Amino acid sequence: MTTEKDNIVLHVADVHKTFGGLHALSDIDLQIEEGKTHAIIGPNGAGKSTLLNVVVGRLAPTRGAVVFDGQVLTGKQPHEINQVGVARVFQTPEIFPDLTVIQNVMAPAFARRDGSFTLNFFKSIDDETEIREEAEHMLEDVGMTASKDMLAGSLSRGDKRRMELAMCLIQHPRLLLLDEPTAGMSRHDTNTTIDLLKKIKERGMTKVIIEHDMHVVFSLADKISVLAGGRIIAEGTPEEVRNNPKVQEAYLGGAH
Amino acid sequence: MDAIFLQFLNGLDKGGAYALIALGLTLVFGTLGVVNFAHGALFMLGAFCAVTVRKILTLEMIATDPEKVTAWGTPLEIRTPYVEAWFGDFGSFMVDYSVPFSILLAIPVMLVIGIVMERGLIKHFYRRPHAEQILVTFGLAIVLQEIIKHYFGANPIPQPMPSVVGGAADIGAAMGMDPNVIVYPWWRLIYFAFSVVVIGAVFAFLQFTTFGMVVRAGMADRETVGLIGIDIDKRFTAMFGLAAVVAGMAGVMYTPLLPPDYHLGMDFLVLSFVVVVVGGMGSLPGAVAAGFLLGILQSLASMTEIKAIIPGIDQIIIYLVAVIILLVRPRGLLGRRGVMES
Amino acid sequence: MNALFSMSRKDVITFVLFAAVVLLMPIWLQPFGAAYPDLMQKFAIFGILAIGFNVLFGLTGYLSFGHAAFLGVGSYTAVWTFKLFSMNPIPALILAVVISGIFALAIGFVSLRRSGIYFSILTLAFAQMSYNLAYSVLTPITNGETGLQLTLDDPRIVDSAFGGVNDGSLPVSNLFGLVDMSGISGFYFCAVFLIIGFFITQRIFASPFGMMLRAIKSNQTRMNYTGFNTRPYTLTAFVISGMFAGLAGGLMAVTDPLAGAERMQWTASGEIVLMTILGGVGTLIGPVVGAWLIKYFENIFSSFNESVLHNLFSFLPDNVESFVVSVTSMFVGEGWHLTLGLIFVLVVTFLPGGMMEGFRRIGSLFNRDGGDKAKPDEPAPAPAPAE
Amino acid sequence: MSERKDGPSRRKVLKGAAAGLVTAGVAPTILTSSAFGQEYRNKPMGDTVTLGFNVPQTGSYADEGADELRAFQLAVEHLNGEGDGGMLNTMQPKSLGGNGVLGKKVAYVTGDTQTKSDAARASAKRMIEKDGALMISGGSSSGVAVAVQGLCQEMGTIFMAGLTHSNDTTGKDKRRYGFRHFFNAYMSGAALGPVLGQEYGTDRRAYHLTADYTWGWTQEESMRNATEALGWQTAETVKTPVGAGDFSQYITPVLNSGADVLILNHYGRDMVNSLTQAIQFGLRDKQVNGKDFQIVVPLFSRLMAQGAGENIKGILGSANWNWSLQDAGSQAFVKSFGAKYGFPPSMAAHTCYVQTLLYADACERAGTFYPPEVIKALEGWDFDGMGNGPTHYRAADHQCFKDVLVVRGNENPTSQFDLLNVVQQTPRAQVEYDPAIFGGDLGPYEVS
Repeated sequence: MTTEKDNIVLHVADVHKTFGGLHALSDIDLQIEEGKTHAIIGPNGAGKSTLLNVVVGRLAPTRGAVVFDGQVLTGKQPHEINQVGVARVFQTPEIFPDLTVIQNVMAPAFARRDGSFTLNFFKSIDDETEIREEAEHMLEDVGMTASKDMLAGSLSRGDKRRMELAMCLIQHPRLLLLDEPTAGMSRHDTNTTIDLLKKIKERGMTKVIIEHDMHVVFSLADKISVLAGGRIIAEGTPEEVRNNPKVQEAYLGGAH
Repeated sequence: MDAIFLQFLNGLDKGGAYALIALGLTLVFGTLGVVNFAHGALFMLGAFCAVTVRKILTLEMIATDPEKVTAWGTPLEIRTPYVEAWFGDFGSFMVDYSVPFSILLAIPVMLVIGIVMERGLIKHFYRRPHAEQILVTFGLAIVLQEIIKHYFGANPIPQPMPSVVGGAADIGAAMGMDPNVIVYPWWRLIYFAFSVVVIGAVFAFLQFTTFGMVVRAGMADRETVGLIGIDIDKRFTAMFGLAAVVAGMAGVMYTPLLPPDYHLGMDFLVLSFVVVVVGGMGSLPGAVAAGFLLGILQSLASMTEIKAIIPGIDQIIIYLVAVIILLVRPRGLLGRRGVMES
Repeated sequence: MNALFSMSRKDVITFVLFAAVVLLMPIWLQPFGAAYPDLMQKFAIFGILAIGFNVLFGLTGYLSFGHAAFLGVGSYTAVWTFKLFSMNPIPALILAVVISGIFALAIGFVSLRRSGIYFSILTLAFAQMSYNLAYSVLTPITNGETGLQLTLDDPRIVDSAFGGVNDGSLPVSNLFGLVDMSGISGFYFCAVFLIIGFFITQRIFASPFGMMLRAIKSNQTRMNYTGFNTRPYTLTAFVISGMFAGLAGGLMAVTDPLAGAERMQWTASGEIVLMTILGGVGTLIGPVVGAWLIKYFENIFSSFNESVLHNLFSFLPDNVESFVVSVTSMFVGEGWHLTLGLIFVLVVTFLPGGMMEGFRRIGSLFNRDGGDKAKPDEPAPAPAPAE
Repeated sequence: MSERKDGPSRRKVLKGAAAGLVTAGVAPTILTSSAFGQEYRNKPMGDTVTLGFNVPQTGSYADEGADELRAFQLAVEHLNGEGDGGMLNTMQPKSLGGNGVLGKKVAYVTGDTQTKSDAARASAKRMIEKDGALMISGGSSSGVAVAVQGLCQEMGTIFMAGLTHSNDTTGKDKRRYGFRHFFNAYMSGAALGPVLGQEYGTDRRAYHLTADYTWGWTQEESMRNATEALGWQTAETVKTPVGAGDFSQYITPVLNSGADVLILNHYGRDMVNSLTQAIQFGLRDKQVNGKDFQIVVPLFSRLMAQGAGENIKGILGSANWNWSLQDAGSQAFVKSFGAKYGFPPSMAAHTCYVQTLLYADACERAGTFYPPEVIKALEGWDFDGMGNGPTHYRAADHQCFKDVLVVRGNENPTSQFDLLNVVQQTPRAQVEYDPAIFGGDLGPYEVS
C-alpha cells in the first residue's frame, strides 16, 4: 500500500492473527506517523483490540510483524515493548488498586528512569523527590491532585481512566495506545479528556486511539483507519473517511 | 509382568481413593471459590462415622464375675455386646457389616455437618482473600480433629470389613492364569468400584439435573447466574453438603484399609491438594484424571526394580510429577485459565 | 500508606520501640512465664522467619507453601559448618544465608514461572521432596530422622588449627571463645539479628523496590505494560525471604546445634503461613506478633497439666474447682491444639487482617477523633483480590 | 559425700549469673550472691525437687504419651509416700523411703514432644530453664530420644529415656547423661531369632519391609543378623516411606517373591497399617514353598496391637514388658496402676515408671542430686523386683540388660487388654552384646 516514509514511527506490517479457524486480523498494514493521532474505528468485533494486543505483545501475530522505530517488536515481552517507548491505556482500566493514586503514577516513572528492573531497596521512596514532584504535576494535569492519597481501587471509573492516562503520560512514551479512553465517561469527563489529549498532542506525542465515540474521534484524529471483519477497509483523513461510501455502508451507516 | 499388573491394580485402587477425596475439594473450590483446608477433616469425620456405628453396635453389657479378679484387684468383667444379646445372629451380622451400614449414617450426618459448616462459617469467607480462607479452614480442621481426639483418643481404631469380603480375590485364576499369582483383596476391589460409582454419580448429577446445570453455570460465571434471578447461594450450600458427603463416604469406606485416627485428615490434605492442582483447580474431570495418574505412577515407582535405578523415587514421585506437570501445563491437566492465579 | 511518605520519624519511632520491646523481653515476658532463654530465642528466630516470609507473601502476594525448606537448609548448613570448620556462629550464619539463598534462587526460578495456587503447590512440592529425601536417602548428609548433631570426632579444622582443646565434651557454639550461644546470651545474639532483619524489612517496605512488589501483588498485568519485568522482582523477593529463612535456620542451629528433617515438613511451612496471616499479612509487625503468639501457645499452653490447674484454681470451692479444671484442661496441656485452632478461627473471622487489625481497632477506640478510615497508618488489610 | 567435686568453673558462674538475670528479670540480681550459689544447674534449693516429663501429647503417639504420663504421676505419688507404694515394695535393693527423694518432696512438670525433635528439645529446655527440672524423662520415639539426650548432655541434666528402641540411643548416639531402661532392636532380634527357628524352622526366606529411617534400619539389620544366623535367607529388603498410609504397592511384590515370611520393621501407625493391609492381601492364608506363610512384627506394643485389632492374632514379636507378667514387681505395678486408672499399664508406662524410680533411688544412694554423682550411682547398678528379672544398668553404654519377652498376638483374649501372650521370657544372657559393636562415645561427667 503505502511506501515507507521517514517519519513513520510504528509499522504494522502484513499482520495476520487467527484464533483456531477464525481470522481475527488479515492483511493488516498500518503506518503511523510521528506526532500524529491515528484513530482506529470499526464495529464491535472488528479486531481493534486484537490489533492493539498484537502491538503491545500480549498476542503474537500468526504472520507478519510490528516494527517500532526500526525495531521489530514482534516476539518481545510486553515490558520490553514498553521500555522502547510504547504505553497503553486499556479498555477496562488496568491500575494498581491497592496503591495510592500518587504511587500509581510514580511507579511508571520509575520504570522510565530505572529500566525494567532495579534493586533499590535501601533508598527510601521519600527521597525520590524528583519523581514524586513529577507525579504530582502529572496529577495536576489530569486534575486529580485532590485524590492523590486515596487508594486507587476506590476511585470512580472515570477517575481510574484519567489516572491510567496519567500513568502512561508520565513515561513520555513515543507512542501512546488508547483503547476507548472515554468509554463509560460522562459527557463532561469526556470533554475534559479530549482537552487533555489535545494538550498532549501539542507536545508531539504519537497516539493510536480506538474509539466508538465519533465526537472524540473527529475532534482528535489526524488520520483514521476503519477496521471491519479483521481488515482495513478504509484509511485517510477524517474528512476522507467520513465521505467514504464503503465506510458509511459498513460502519457509520449502521451506527448512526 | 505379573508385578506390573499388580502395581497397576494398586494404582487404580489408590487412584480411586485420591480422586474421591480430591473431587469434593475441587467441587467446593469450583463452586464457592473457597480453598478448603478442612476437607481432610471431613474425610476423617466420615471415617469416624464408621467408628461410631461400630462403637454403638458393639456396646457391651457388663456383668462382673465375682469368682475371678483382674490383676489389679477389681472383679473380672464379662462383656457381651447388646446387639448380640438382643438380636442373636442378626446382631452379629450387623456388627460384621458395620462399615457398609455406616454409610447410611454418614450421608445424613455429613450433609448436616457440611451445611452447618458452610452456613455457619465458610459463607462469610467467599469474598475474602484465599489466605484468610486457608487460616479459617485450617483452624476449623484443627478444632474438629481435637474434638475427635478428645472422645476417641489418638490411637488408630480398627474397623474390620465384613468377613465375607475379608480375604483376597484370585483375579489371575479368574482370568485363566495360574492360581495364586494375581490376588487382590476384595475390599480394595470394592473400594475401586465404589469410587467409580460415586464419581459417576456426581458427574451424572451435575450433567443431567437442572440443579447440576445451574451449579455448573455458576461455576463458570457466578454473577451472571445470580443476575438471572437464581438463588445460587442455596445451591452452593447444597454443593458444600454434597462435597462433605462425598468426602465422608470416602472416609467410611477407607476405614478397613487404614484404621482411622484423629489425624487421618491431615495426612490426606496435602495429597488431595496436589491431586486437585495437578488436575487443574476447579476441574472435576481433571481431579479424577490426576487422582488415577498419580496413584498409578506412585505404585509403579515403588517397584524395587525402579527404586534400584533411582533411589528414593517412591518418596518423591507424587511431588516430582506435580512439578513436571505444572511446568508443562501451566494450569494442570484440565485447568481453566484465570482460576486462582490472582 | 501515607506512612511511606511521612515516614522517617514514624519509622524511626517504630524501629526504636520494636528494638526496645525485643531487648526487654526478659523483663516484660516475666509475668507471662515466657522469660526463659529457649523460648525467647525461639521468639527472635521465628520473628526473623516471619518477617522474611512477609517480604514475599505480604508484598508480592505469592504464597509459598514450602518455606520451611530454606529453614532446614540453613540449619543443615550451619551444623555442617560447625562440624567441618569452626564453632564460631558468624561463618555458620554467613554460609547458611548464602546456601539457602542459592537454594531459594533455584526453587524460585522454577516455581515463579507459575502464580497463584500453582506457585504454592510447586513450592510445596519442592519442600516435600527435600523433606522426604532428607528423612531417608540423604541420611548420610542429614542424619535422617535423628537429625544432624555435633560429634566429638568432627574435624573442625579452623578451631583445631587455633588449638581448640578437646576436653571430651561437645563444644558449644561461641563468639570467638567469648560468649556462649546458649542461654540468655544466645537470645541477645538472635535478638540483634531480629532487629537488624526488622530494619532491613522496614527499608524494603519504604523503598521503591517495596512499592514495586506491592504493585505486583496489586496488578501484575499493569506492571508488565508499565515496562517492569516482574520476574526479577518476585525472584529477588523470593530469594530475600529464603535468605531470612536460612538465617533463622542458621540461628536455630547456633543456639541449639541440631538440624532435623522435620524442620522442612509441610506442617512447618504451614506454620510460617499461619503466623503471618494470624499477625497480619503485609504489616511490618504483624508477622512477628503472629510468630510469638503461636510459639507461646506451643510452649506454654502445652505445659499446663492438671496439677498446675488445680493449683491455679485452688481458691475455688472444691466441686467448682474440679469442674473448672476439667473444662480448662480441654484447652491446655494435650488440648493446646484445640485452643490454637479456635484462635485461628476467631481471629480470622472477627479480625480480617489479623492481630494488627485488632490492635488498630483498640487504638482507634482510644483515638476518639479517629474516624474509621481516617488514617490508615499501617498498610490497610489488603482487600480481597479479584479472582 | 561432698556435693561438690570441684569448684564452679568461670563459665558456670557466668551461666548462673545469666540464669539469675532471667529468673529475677532485673539487672541488680547480678550483684547478689545468690546467683553464684548454684554449683550445678537447677540444684534444688527449697524443699521440693522437680522432675520433667516430656511425652507426646499431640500427634500419633498421644495415647502412648498419655499412658506414660499416668505412670509418671503414679511414680511421683509412690516416691512421696502416697498410694500403695507400687514397685517400691518389690524393688531390690532399695534406698528410697517413700518420703520423697533426699528428704525433698517430688514435684513434676510436663511438656509435649509432639514426636518431633525440635518440639521435644524446646519442651525439655523449657522444663530445664524455666521450671528448674533436674531430670527429664519420657518420649515415644528414638529420634526424639536421641535429640533430647543430646540436649541433656549439653545442659548437664540427666535424661531417663522412655520408649526408644533404636540401637543408636545407647550405641552410636549414647551420652553420659542419657540412660535407657527399654530394650533395643538388637535384643529384639536376639530374643526372637531362636523362637522363630523353633516355630517356623530353619529353612525360610524372609522379605523385609522397613520404615525408611534410622530406627527401621537398625531393626532390619538386627533381624537379618538374627534370622540369617538361623540359616534363613533374605529374599528382599524394601524401604517404605514413613507415614505411607497405604502400603499396598509394597505388599504386592511380596506375593510372588518366593518369600515365605514377611518381617515388618514398622512401628506405630505404620505397623498398624502395614500389618492390616498385609493380612488383607491374604498373606497369612498363603502356602509358599510348601510352608504356611508367616508374618513377624519385631516390636510390639499393646497400644498399637489394639489399633491392628483382629489382625494381630497369632503374630510373633518382641516386647519390653507386658502386664500379664507374674513376678512380684510387675504385679505390684499393675495392681496400683490398674486400681488408679481402671486398666493395665502399657510397656511404655512401665519403662517410664521404672526409670523414675531408678533415678530417685540413685539420688538417694549418691546422697546428692549432683548429676555426675547420680550418674555414677546408676552406672553398673544391679537391681531386681521391677519386672523382667535381675537387671543390670551397664556402665559402658547406659543400656539396661534384662530378660526380653517374645510375645504372640492372643488368639482368644479374655479382655480388651489381653492382647499379647508371652511366649518366652528370653534370658538376659542371650541378648547381651559387646558395647563396642555399636561404637559411640559417652562423653564427660562434668559439663560446663
